[in-house]
Amino acid sequence: MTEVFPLVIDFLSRSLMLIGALSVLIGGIGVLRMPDIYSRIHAASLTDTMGTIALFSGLMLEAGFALATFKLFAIMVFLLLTGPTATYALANAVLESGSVPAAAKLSDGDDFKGETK
Amino acid sequence: MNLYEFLGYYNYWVFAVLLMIGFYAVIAKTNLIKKLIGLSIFQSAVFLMYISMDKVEGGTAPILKPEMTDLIYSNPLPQVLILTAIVVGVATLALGLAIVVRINERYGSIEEHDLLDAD
Amino acid sequence: MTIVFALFLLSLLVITALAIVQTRNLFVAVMLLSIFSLLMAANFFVLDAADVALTEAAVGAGVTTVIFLSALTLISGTEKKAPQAGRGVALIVVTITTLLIIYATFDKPRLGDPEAPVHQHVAPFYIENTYELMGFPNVVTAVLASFRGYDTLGEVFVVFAAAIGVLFILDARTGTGPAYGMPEARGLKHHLIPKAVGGLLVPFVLLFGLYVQFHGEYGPGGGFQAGAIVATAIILYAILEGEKAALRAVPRSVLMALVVGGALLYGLVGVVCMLMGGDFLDYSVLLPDPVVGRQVGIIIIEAGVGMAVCGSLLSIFHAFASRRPSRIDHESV
Amino acid sequence: MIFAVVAIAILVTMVLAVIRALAGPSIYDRVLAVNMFGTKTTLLLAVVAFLYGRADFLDLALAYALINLVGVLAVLEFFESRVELDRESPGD
Repeated sequence: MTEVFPLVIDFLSRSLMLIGALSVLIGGIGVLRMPDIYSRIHAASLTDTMGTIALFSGLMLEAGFALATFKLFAIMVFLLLTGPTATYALANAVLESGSVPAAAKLSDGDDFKGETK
Repeated sequence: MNLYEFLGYYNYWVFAVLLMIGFYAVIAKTNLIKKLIGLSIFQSAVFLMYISMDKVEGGTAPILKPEMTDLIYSNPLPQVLILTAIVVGVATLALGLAIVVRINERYGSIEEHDLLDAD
Repeated sequence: MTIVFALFLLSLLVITALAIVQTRNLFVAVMLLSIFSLLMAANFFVLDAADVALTEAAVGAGVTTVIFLSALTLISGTEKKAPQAGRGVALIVVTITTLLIIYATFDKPRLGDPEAPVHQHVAPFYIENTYELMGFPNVVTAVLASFRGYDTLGEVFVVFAAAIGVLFILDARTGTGPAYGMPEARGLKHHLIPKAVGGLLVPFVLLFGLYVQFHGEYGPGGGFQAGAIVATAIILYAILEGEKAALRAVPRSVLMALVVGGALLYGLVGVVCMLMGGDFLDYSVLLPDPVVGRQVGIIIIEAGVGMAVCGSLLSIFHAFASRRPSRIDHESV
Repeated sequence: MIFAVVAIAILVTMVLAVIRALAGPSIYDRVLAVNMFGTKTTLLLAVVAFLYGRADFLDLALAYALINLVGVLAVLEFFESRVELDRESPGD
């Protein structure tokens, strides 16, 4: 049991870090490839949250119980607070500037109908 | 000269290119803010050269770990020079911006040729 | 691994710099400049300069962008089309000089060469003796505050002089001049979520600033970084609640006291050292135990540096941000 | 090894974000790219701290996590004040 435990932790932290790296990469591709600003914000913010949680959990498992773990946790919490706030403020500013989401143009009976970019 | 040694000069090439990009903005752009931005790129290039010089192969940042005796540390001296220069750089940049703001209030433009025409 | 980082980060640096120079929209240029600063900080960190990276992070991410933006509020945001004359000559000059400098770099020792002349002079002395003389591990802080204390004193006075210069040029000493009547409090009043989260963040940024100030002997940090971080916290407060609230929290008189007091504190420590029989800025005479004396001296002058930098950056920010854009009639000039 | 892989993934994402920042097209795309670039720098600094075996340098990533919001909020406030100014002096 005592020999298996570090191996399990190691495997867990590595797979978490890989998941984090993968979602970060997917977010980057999404920001580059998505057609309009709203879907780009969507791609960036979702993968940011997922990538941050996975990557920092992996790093925390790797660091063990130390001061570094506390710092990693603090960084994670602050990133999770500020990231969505920044994207919210940005999306709000885009909406106020009068740009219309592509999805809203397709559905009918919407408030946005009739306004075009 | 193998590839690794060749790439060891990459930092200095980037320094040269950045330096000259900043210099180009200073001499060829007529907008005063753009000149200031060029100046700060120029400054950053110098920072990059100093910090490139401090690196020692296989070294680590010069914050000592007395319990580990076999560590190599990078050179602290260029770091000290650049650390203070960054803060001084922002302060002097603000001084330049203040002068540009006053020029804009007096002449209504920050384009070099407009200013030369106005005088 | 350093080479891989360098290939990515430095190439991005060049691309970003080209885009900054090329764009006509000054606002876009300022935003790209903040990416440039992030890349620079990552580069510094990869090249083992943790303290410098922290300084670039503290200054470049917040203060520089904000000062540029508040100056742009007072100025037109786009660059006019310039006459083409002289551009070709400039391009030729720049290209030739670039090639010459690149040719000259082959005389330099390559990156990371331990035999390079720069590593032979005083650096080994600093690294070997810091722990013995100062009793703390951060060599950068030791060199900054003690071995090269004169140099840092000079830098602090340059920051001080620049802040005073900005205040005089913009006529912002008291904030009551004709250009400084604020019609109403600005700020992100009606954005609930940024205001709530940002307000939550301000005390943590302040706390982190104090941590960086007083942990600077043991990890990356010190007065310069801490001053910039604390200034960023107040700037964040000003963005969220408006200039007036920030000036109520930290009035101009306090900022002036910080700037002058910080610079004076640094100089005074040097004078006290002389009065107690040592050289200027030789802290070992301050207390019976020379090592503890040096530590106390370094803590005091780092506090002075932090105060001066924080006060200067905030005075500069207020001088720009609370100024009213006065658009004079172009024809009457 | 794993840290190197993660670091390279983050570096590639930084390249993609810079491409978006340069391509635009709207100013908001650039703000998004800058914000994303800031987050990626935080992640990169945290991973590199582990890669170099100096986990005590996480302070840097912490600094970015705290300070990054300031830039984005300043940009958005700048937009607002700009709109107000244009309303005040429509002839400009």
